[in-house]
Amino acid sequence: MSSYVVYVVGAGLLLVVGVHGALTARHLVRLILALNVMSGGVFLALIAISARGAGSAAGPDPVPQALVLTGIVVAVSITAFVLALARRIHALSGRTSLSEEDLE
Amino acid sequence: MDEFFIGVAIFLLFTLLSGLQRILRGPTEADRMLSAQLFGTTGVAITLLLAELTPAAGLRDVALVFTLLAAVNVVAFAHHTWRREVGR
Amino acid sequence: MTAGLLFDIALVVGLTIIAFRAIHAPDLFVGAVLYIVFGLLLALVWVRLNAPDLALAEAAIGAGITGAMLLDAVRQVGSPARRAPVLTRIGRVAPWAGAVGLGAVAAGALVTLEDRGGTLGEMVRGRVAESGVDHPVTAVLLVFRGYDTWLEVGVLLVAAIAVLGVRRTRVLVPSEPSSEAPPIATAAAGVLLPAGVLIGGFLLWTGSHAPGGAFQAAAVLAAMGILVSLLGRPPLASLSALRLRLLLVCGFTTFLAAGVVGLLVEDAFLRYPAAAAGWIITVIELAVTVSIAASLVLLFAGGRDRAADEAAG
Amino acid sequence: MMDPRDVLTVLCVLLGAFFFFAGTLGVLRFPDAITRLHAVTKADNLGLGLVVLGLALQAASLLAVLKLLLIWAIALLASATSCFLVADSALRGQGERESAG
Repeated sequence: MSSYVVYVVGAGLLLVVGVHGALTARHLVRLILALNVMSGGVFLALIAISARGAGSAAGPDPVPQALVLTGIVVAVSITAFVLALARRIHALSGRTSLSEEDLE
Repeated sequence: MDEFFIGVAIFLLFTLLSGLQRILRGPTEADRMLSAQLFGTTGVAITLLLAELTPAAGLRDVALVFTLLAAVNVVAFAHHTWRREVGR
Repeated sequence: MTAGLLFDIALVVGLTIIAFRAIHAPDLFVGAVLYIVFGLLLALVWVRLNAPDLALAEAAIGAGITGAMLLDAVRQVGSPARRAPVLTRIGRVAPWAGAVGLGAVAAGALVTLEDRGGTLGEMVRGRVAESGVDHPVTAVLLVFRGYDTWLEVGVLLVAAIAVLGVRRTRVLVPSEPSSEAPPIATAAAGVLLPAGVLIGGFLLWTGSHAPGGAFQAAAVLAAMGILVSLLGRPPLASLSALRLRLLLVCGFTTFLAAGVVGLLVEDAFLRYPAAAAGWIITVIELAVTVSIAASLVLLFAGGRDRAADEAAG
Repeated sequence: MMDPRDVLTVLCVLLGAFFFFAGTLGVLRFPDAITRLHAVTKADNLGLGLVVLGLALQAASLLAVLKLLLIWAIALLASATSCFLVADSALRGQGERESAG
């Protein structure tokens, strides 16, 4: 077993936790947490692949690194937008989820 | 020396993970926040130890950014105590 | 088993447990705190994988700015609504089945993925000298795949506009009411702020030849802006609406202008004339840093709708 | 025979790790938020300081030593402030809000 396997399995686990969270959570804040965990898993997979093999002594492949870097910034933009939406929805209707009956 | 550094890093990681208990149990918000603070400092130490393992530049800057950002989080936690607001 | 592998396993197990507990924490405040810890551990993963650029961004954005946004937001919308009813067995099992299936397929495909070598990274490292900067990640971001980065700055701009759009108030950055931040906090900020601005500037400068660059620098600067706004002085509130808009769009438009210059001089969008490449990249990076930092501060401060806060209070 | 500098590094880092351990123990075992804060802030910054000292002995350049010391200085300032803010919030009752965990 190598670190590569550990991190790729870790990426899979984060994906599982994130997808499960996104399917079951109703509260908007939980949803955005789940989405961030999912994207963390995807980022981890990309970097784990690029950190192995030839030429990795100088650090992971710079192309996926650049992709993940932009991904991190996109993730924070989406998080901010969803949180602003959640605040507005809460202020207007008192609800914290998108479903009709306000369940957690 | 490398094995020693990673050994200490593992030890610190385990103390960090056992500190999780306090975040989960609370009971107060202050308890949870102070545990997160502990995690921040421990994370800085782990980063510095891991930075010794590779010749790559820039890992110490990560520790620098960690320390700086930990303060911002605590202020985000505490600022409601001095924000005068209706109804709270 | 080597010590390094033990560290990796502990890190991945901790990361997974924290992620799960964060999403399903009964109290969303706990979820926010756990998410900060998640970002911290993810930054440690990037350190382990020898990707300091990502570790810097994750420490500043993932753990720092996102954490502050969540802590602030759960004060308003964190109150748990009624608990969901107990689900049927299918309702409980189906999400797990779907998620585990997806994760297993993804992890399985990656574990068995052959390492064929011949990556884009080798091409990048081979030709980094042509780009005008010495750090390969910066070269990819601003030269080899400048298109992506340009549009990404656009995404941030759109997000800032969208956040402003869903608020009730028409003021760009609402000013805080008179605040009584403890003197200790303002005094500490008096030291942390210049240090933060210095570190941000350092990261921008060092990005041309070592890990760092516009994104990381902007994130650190934005965190300082958020600190100031939490202490009761929104950093952008004193700017006129026009100046604020200029700050927000200058990164996007400078990038666009550089692209057009490339189109006119070199016959290709975003291809910089070799002689001036270093200078053009520096100017783009400066403008992009300013814009990203301003957008991030606005994403934080703009989302905090005071009128809504009070209505909800 | 180890280089005396390496011996010092090992000693400092080990002592630092001990203080981190003590801090975590305090956070887990002390009875309330204020005493736990005390454990975190004191033990951790001493621990970080010792780790920084140990690693500074290994540093290749003066600049690296200065950066390490800067990290510690910022950590000291930030955590002293954080300690005050968390304690303040706890004492004002807001942080005492029991939250189900």
